[in-house]
Amino acid sequence: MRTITFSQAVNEAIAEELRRDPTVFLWGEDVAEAGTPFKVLSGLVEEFGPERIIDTPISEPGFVGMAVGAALTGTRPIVDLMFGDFLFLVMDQLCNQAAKQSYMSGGKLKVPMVLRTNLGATRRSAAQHSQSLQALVAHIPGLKVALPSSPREAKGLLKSAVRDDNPVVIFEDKLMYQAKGPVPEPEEEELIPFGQANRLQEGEDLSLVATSSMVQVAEEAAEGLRAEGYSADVIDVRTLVPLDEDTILASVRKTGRVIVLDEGHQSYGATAEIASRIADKAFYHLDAPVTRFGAWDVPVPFSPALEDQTVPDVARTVERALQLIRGEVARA
Amino acid sequence: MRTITFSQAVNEAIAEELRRDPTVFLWGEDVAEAGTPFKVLSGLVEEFGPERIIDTPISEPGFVGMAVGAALTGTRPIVDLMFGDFLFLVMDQLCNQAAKQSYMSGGKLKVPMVLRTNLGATRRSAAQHSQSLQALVAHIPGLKVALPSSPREAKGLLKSAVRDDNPVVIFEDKLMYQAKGPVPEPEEEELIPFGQANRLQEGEDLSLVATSSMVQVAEEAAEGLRAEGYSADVIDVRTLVPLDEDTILASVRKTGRVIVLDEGHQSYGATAEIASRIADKAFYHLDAPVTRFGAWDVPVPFSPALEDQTVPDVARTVERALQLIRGEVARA
Amino acid sequence: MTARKTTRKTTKTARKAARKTVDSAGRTPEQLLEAYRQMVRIRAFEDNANELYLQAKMPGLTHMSSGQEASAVGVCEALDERDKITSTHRGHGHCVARGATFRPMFCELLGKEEGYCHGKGGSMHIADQENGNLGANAIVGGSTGIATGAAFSAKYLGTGGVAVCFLGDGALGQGILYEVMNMAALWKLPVIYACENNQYGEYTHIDEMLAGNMLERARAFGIEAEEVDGQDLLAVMAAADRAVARARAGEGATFLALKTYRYFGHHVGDINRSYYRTKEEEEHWKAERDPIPLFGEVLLERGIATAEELTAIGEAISREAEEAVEYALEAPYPPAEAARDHVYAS
Amino acid sequence: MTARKTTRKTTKTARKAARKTVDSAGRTPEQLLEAYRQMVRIRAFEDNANELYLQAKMPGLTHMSSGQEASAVGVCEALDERDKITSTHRGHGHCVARGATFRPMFCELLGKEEGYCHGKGGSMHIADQENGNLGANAIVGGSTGIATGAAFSAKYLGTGGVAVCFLGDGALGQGILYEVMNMAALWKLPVIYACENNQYGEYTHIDEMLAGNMLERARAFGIEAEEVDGQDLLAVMAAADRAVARARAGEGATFLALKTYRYFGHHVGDINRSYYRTKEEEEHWKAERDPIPLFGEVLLERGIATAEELTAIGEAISREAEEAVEYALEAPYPPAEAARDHVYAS
Ligand SMILES: Cc1ncc(C[n+]2csc(CCOP(=O)(O)OP(=O)(O)O)c2C)c(N)n1
Ligand SMILES: Cc1ncc(C[n+]2csc(CCOP(=O)(O)OP(=O)(O)O)c2C)c(N)n1
Ligand SMILES: [Mg+2]
Ligand SMILES: [Mg+2]
Repeated sequence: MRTITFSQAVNEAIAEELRRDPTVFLWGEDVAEAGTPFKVLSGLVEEFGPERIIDTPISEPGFVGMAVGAALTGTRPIVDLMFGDFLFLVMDQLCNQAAKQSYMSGGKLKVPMVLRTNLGATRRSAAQHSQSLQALVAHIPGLKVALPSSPREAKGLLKSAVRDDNPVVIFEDKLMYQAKGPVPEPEEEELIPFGQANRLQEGEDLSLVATSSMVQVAEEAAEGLRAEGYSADVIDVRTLVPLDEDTILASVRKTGRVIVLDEGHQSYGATAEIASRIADKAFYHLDAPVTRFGAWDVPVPFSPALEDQTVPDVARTVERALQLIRGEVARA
Repeated sequence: MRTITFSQAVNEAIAEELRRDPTVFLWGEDVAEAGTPFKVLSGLVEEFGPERIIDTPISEPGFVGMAVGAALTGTRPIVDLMFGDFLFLVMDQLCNQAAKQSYMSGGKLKVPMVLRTNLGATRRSAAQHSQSLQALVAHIPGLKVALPSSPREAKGLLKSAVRDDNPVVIFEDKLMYQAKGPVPEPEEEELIPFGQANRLQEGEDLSLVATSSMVQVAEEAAEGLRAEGYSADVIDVRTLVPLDEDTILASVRKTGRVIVLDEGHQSYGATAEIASRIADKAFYHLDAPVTRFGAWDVPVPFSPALEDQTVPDVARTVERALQLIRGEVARA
Repeated sequence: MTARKTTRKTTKTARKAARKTVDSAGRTPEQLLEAYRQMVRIRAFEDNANELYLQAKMPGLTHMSSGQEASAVGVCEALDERDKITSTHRGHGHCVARGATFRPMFCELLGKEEGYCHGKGGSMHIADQENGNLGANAIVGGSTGIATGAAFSAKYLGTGGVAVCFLGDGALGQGILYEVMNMAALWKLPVIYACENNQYGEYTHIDEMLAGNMLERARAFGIEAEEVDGQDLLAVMAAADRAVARARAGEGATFLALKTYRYFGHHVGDINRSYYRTKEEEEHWKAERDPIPLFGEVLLERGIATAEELTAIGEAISREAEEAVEYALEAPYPPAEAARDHVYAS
Repeated sequence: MTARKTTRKTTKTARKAARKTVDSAGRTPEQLLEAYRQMVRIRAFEDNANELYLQAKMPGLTHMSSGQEASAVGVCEALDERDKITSTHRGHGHCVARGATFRPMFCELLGKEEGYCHGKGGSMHIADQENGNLGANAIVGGSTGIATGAAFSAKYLGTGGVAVCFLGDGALGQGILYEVMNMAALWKLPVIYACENNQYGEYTHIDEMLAGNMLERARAFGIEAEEVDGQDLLAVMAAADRAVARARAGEGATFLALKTYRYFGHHVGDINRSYYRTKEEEEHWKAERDPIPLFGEVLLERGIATAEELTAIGEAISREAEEAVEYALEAPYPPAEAARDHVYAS
């Protein structure tokens, strides 16, 4: 397999879907000539023209609402939301409108749209440009939520998203855009299905269940554990909705110990759902309490002296994993 | 103690705070002469005049944003958001602005505002007027989140909210507005502090931990259990943020079994946070898996034939409680 | 309702107003008669819905559009099968005007399986995909994006279709309207903002909610804007024809300010209204500005129908509505398990 | 920056433009000189911030306001200590103009403990509560509500204060602006929307983003609107004086469209700009329309300062800025535990 960047993988996925289906188009702010501030979409307007790669005004609620209307009437919009933090601006159109059309109409309407946005702190972008808000949309029935963890995942999940007949929110990790990884050749089309978690490493002592940016942390933590003589299952959740409970539970039933990692704020975040399902459904298999690592419950601080510690990291994950494995967790 | 309705209790709380502090004012849609569609605010404009009880246009993002600005500059706005579902419209102003001002300014700014809104289904109001969205705001650091479960709670928590220097979102249960309950006389001012859960019943066999509308379900379920010879702790969470972990954990460590109830959608909802904290921190005390009951993960359906079942109820709570107590939970 | 009122003597002013109106662009007598029937259907639908509520047979609340028939019908008569509409919480009129039938509408209002949305939507979310009605919306302003997006895809796909966004005057408070009007103007989208200015948002008069000028707002966003007497069916139809022609010709969006009035309260439970509007005002609109008798007069004067024929229309539609109500009351609810379906399209 | 450019020979057209400007409402020579200094301070601040970025000494990104000094200073010079401003992502200029000093500003940009926000905000959230700056905002349009609310509380509390909302032309795409302008007009709030129309939002020209007419938009919402040459300090000051007077007199809100230009890219990393604007255009604005030399000419002509004095001002401010940068580079970071503080006010 060739090696390309996450950013290229996203670009390819969109280009391939635009070529395949003329009803697919894309809009957002500075997506055409500028190719987004992250340059993820560079080149697309040259191939597909400004009728299909469309620069909008700075009107997130408006163009998300319009995407819902377009999706209801025969097209398949991909919406580029420049920062995940701007989700707050579009929640009404996304959650009151897009998410509910199928249900409220008794199945007569559908909204095949993709909202591409991002997550991730540690870029010194401060509180309004660093949030990881996947838990919010995952809470709303009618939306699907995908979180690619590598270039290959980014391509395969995005292509599936475009073909899904439901509104899908896909979060890309901004920190990963330049990361490289193996991706199948364009000829070998790969659609990664929703609702199937991906086991990246196999182990016996502990399960590490992670999303997006935290998959990398989990993988490195697993390596750290190997150095201590332990092995871990590493599971990439891939989609929060639908959630592949089975794969996660099977792993935990095997290992008896688990850490769940996600870059959103910890409280009322994605780790809570996964952890509480495990605690309920794998209760009799657990040898230690289920640990969650989310971001601190603080707005993301700007200062380099403050920011990094607010996000889960490898060292603390390894440390906690060892405590769990060695039975060193205090019994309150 | 006299007995008044939930609606009267809210009205009294606001009137008392308006009388006490001239910097407090209230705005929202149809709050003045109309006293809101629920008539909760009737009479206030007559006493306090249209300068302090202010009808706004139908501009939720606008008037929430303006409340942030007003709160930053010496007043203490109470904002009336007619339906909890409209939270989606104001998330940016609430979560990107109000919630983060204190932190982003390094403590130099504060936003003493209250957003009063509601929750609750089973009113045949369909998918856009029935949601219980407390988990969303609870996920955002910088916001406090209160959920009164009775007239007395409604008054005492609201008064505390008005005096808090932070943005507080308070969810009233629309179904409860006409419910009556004991409330201290106006002379005996009662402020219910945030972050202190309330144990309503004491028992040995099980803990029922509930929010808002579900507190009533928990209380009735506890009665149902008494009929079967079992007793339950019933805990009203009161505030999701700050969350009184200690009271909840103490109860579960005693009983060893727990059901967590909340009317928001179950997945990625409030029950997940509470349940996963219990599963982690009371792990060695649990005799059975932590059960969560939230609303189904479906938009709220209109039809009377469909709606009620989507919300947790007493019968299913009792049934599950008995399974937990009798050790009849299947071991997967 | 209906036929009785139609044949009732309207006042001189009203009659004169009706005569003065712009003529309808080449519509046949039968088309005009059908437009009349549509208005009567709406009135009949609302009267029955109100009755159902008063008899506690209807779950939840609903918002009557009685008095606003001419805007719904006048606009929808300008459309064809390529076109889409989006509607509001006060949406029964739009639904009927766009071609929906009584049975599945009443079934929907009662939460029955045979409703347009299998009972899942109810009054505030009634949609009729086959007739191009993308649905009522319980969020004020919530469908402005949807309609504008539907206009985008009509243009993108080259269907020649037009999208109409019905909205109330209160929706002018919602910022999203300006965002999408801006894009509609920039991209010359075939969309019509049909603003039913019934002068109130819930219990508040528009003067307390709207600064500046409604028409100027649209114009400042590059949108053609026109004020129309919303009680005059022919005037509405003519303005809608112009707007549709502009849209189909690729000339872009139009904002129609249709001045009208709702006869009932904001919703069926809004009975005591004197604190926000006078009985006299209500009476004035009902007596002088009722779109159904106003248009009935036109039909009589033009010899398109006799008074007896109009009466017969009213009676036939009344019976039809009552029959549909009976049907809907008897119709089965969806099975409880249906609550799990349709969260996702598959 | 600075003094050198000030004494540089400006072209004839520019000189003429400067002479033609409206006179400032009774400001003393010293006040005018101070306004000049403020513009030079902004330029010096931005040049140093850019340098810090280029030397990889600054964390994150930042948006330079060089070229836009006259709008920031002209507006803020019309204010007094009762007044508040809200700022944008391009907010250093507003912050300086409102009275902030270099050291805590640079400290904030570098994430240091002594920064205005103890390092938690950074460039995009710099606030200076003591000088009435409620803060920059990283959400386009995000402070429109805040400023309007601040105007509300000034009126409610009877402080006599005014609130200024700085916003970019791109913020006209955000619906919330129209919601709050409507309320500002309805309630006659003492607020000024100071729109710095630098003609681009990121990498897109305003013509692709804005249909209709900016001034008409404000007017259609009942807001007084005025177009102003944003490179002409005296013109901005005069327009701001009028707007402040209206606001203090209880006559309501004003929208100022301040036409201006940003010299640098959208942010410090936006180096290759030719795909969205020409070098010639950039050169034109820098050579012909630079607000600092334009106003320097006025001071010279009026005999308020000599060329040497202006040069000295520039040099003194340069030194001051460089000293502050040195200070900030050496200043300590906040302790790691500080990340837990200030989530809630107590
Ligand atoms: C976003 C939002 N805010 C508030 C409401 C509550 N509400 C329902 S209808 C209505 C008034 C709408 O007025 P208008 O648009 O003029 O329509 P009308 O009822 O007059 O037909 C309000 C405030 C709502 N449904 N959605
Ligand atoms: C709601 C929102 N959308 C998009 C952005 C990304 N963004 C930052 S600045 C900017 C352009 C703003 O243009 P303008 O308001 O004209 O200000 P200028 O940068 O020209 O000073 C954009 C799109 C943002 N910060 N917030
Ligand atoms: Mg209205
Ligand atoms: Mg700009």
